[in-house]
This record gives sequence, C-alpha cells and structure tokens, in this order.
Amino acid sequence: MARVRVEYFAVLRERAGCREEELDTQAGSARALFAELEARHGFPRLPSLQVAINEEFRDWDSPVSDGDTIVFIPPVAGG
Amino acid sequence: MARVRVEYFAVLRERAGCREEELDTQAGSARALFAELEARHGFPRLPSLQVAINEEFRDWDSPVSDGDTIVFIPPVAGG
Amino acid sequence: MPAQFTLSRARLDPAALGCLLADDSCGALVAFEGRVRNHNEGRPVVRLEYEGYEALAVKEGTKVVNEALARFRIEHAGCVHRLGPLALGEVAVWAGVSAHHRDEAFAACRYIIDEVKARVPIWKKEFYADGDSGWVNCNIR
Amino acid sequence: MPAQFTLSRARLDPAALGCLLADDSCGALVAFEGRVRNHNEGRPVVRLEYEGYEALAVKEGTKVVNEALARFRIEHAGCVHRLGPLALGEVAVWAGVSAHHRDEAFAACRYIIDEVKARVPIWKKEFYADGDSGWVNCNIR
Repeated sequence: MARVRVEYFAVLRERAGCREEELDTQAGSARALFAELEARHGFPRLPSLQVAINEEFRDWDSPVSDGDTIVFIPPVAGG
Repeated sequence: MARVRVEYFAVLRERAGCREEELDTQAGSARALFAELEARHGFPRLPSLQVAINEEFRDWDSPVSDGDTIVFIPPVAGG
Repeated sequence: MPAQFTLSRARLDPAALGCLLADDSCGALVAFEGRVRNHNEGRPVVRLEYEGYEALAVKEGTKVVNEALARFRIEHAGCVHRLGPLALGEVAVWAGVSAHHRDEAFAACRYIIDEVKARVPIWKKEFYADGDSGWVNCNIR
Repeated sequence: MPAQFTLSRARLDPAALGCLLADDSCGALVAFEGRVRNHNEGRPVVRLEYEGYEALAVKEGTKVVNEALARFRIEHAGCVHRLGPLALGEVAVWAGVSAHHRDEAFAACRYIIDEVKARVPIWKKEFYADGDSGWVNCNIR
C-alpha cells in the first residue's frame, strides 16, 4: 500500500472536480493507478495520455511508491 | 547619337567621382555604353553587373535611346 | 538571456524579449509570435485560457531550448509561454533566436516552437462564440 | 500594412512594424531582423553604410513581397531596409509575415529576406577596425 498525491490538469481536473488528491493505492504501476482513478472519476477517453512521476515523464509501467506525486498528462496544446 | 543620363552607385560612384552624368553616346546597346564608360572611368572588374534602364532591370543587349536614364548595378549586398 | 524558458501570467513584450537576444556578434534574429486567433477549425473563438503543469513545463521547455542551442549554430535562444486567460490577438507564445547567420536562426526558431507545442505540458481551452468551450486536442473518442 | 517594402534613414522599430501585421485572424507572426555585426569574414567591423538605388529598390522589394503574398498562404507581409550610416547592433533590415499557420509564415519570411538580399539594389560598405573599408561582394578580380 502506497500513499501518493495525484495532481489534475485541464480536462482531467474538470472531470475529477479537484486540482489534487491524496490517496492510498495498491496499484503496481502508473497504468494500474490510472485505471483505478479513471473508474472512480469517469475520465474521458483521450486521444493520448502521458504520465509524470515526481516532475519527470515516465513509462506507464513505472511503479508508484509511497510519497510520489503523479500527474496524468492529456494531449498538450501550447502555442 | 543619343543623349542619356547615367547614375552611379556604390563602388562605381566612387570610381566615377560623381553621382550622375549626362552624355552623348553612339553606343548601340547598354553593353557598348558600359564599355565606353568603363574605359573612361577605369571601373573595376566586378564579380557580376546588371543594368537598369528607366528604373527597370534590362538585358545587356537593350538599346539605349535619347532621354534614357541608365544605371549599372554592382553586386547587391542588402541585409 | 537569464532564463531560457519561462511562463508568464502577464502580457508578453516581444520587443523587450528580442532585446535579451541582441548581441553585436549576431547578424540575424528570428522571432516567432503565436497569437490568439478568432477562429479554430472553422469555429469562431472569443477567448482562450491556458493551463500548465508549471514545474514540468519549465523543465521540458528549458530542455527544448537547450536542445536548440546544442543542435544549431546559434548564439542565444529563448521562449516564453503565457498562462491564464487571453484575449483575441494577444501573444500566447514567443520564441526568439539570434545567430551569426540566418539559416541557423530560422531552423532553430522553428525547432523550438514545434517542440514546445508538442512536448511542453500546457493545455488550451477555447471559448466559442456560441457559448460552448473545449480543451483543444482532448476531443473525447 | 500600407506599403509592403520601404526604405528608411531612421532607426527601425520592430515592435511597431510587427503591429502593422497583426490581425485577429492570424495565429502566427514570424519576423526576421538583420543586424549590423561586429565582424564579417573574420574582419572586425566598426560601422556600415548602406546605399540604395531607391526608385528601383522600392520597385523590386515590393515585387518580392508581392511574390511572397502570392506563393504562400499568408495574410500580411512587409519589409523595411535602412539606408545611410549604421552603428553596430542596429537593425539593417526587417521582414515580417503573419499567417493563419506557422508553416507558411516561416517559409514566406525566409523567401522575402533571401530574395531581398539577392535582388534589391542596395549596397553595403563596411568600415573595418584597421581603418580600411570596402563594398561587400564587390571585390575586384
């Protein structure tokens, strides 16, 4: 069991209804954690999605550990 | 015999020692007129040269006519 | 140029930003301004809002600018992106490059704006004339 | 943009020039500034002088800008070239293009500056640190 902080931006922030949340998870990877939250918040299916752990882009198979800050990154649209 | 005005710029202006001159010429073409003036002013050999008659780029074989304004254009170097 | 990639909630001043790149050894300066358009994919747009994951955006944007400095023969480069609400015509992103020669300045400026748009975690919400709104590129499938 | 190509004996103001291209329909503005460098082909340069065959320069420069407007999907374009004496770091030439999309803005801006440099009858005299001077591209053979 890991206690992590998840921050939400843009369309995911609006769907989650919050900017961030702390939660306990048994997810073994970023992918599993997203699946857990997707079901809970009813996230939309996006054309693409990336994940960052502790301010670094990471692979979806990366483990999530106690104290991590996780951000799911919808398709970017700067400029 | 045609009376023409020749304007000089940049390196040709410096060599001719004047910005413009009026002259009578029997030159049958812009090329022949340049040869005449080149000999008189001792113009340098340039990597390239164009000619304009009455504010239009023209062919070296173009005739020069009474009242024409002729400009010999050394290699340009804007910017 | 003190910082190579920054975020700003205040209006951008392209002239002042260009000055940061000036240098007597540089013959060429190329600058790109991305402005808020009054339309997108055929829909009239009335305003925009940009949101960023700021810590990672600055990291990734700085990486992009440093890549440009390493890949091209340029002297200085920088990029600034707005966050928050923007009106039509406002400058949303500015990228500028100075170099000894223009070839490299054009190529590097293009590289920076392309990579920033593709990689930096910033999102754009468009507000349309009909009252609707939406996050760009996030169309639900 | 009232005139598409002009000559100026006064300092250029790139910010003001960029504003002339602004338009709420245009998402992209690309601007090029050519500045007086402190060196050329290894020789220290202290100042420059530009001379132009003004009537033909304006004609040919306007033709270049109109070609860009015809060849690329752009909205506005303009170019201004300085004449007379210039100090180090001053802007000798400015070219700017606005468009709906950046691809076309970059390509058109590049086209304008390349063609202006190659075709417009303007000449540059460089004054070197050693007291010598010379007309660029006019090396005697």
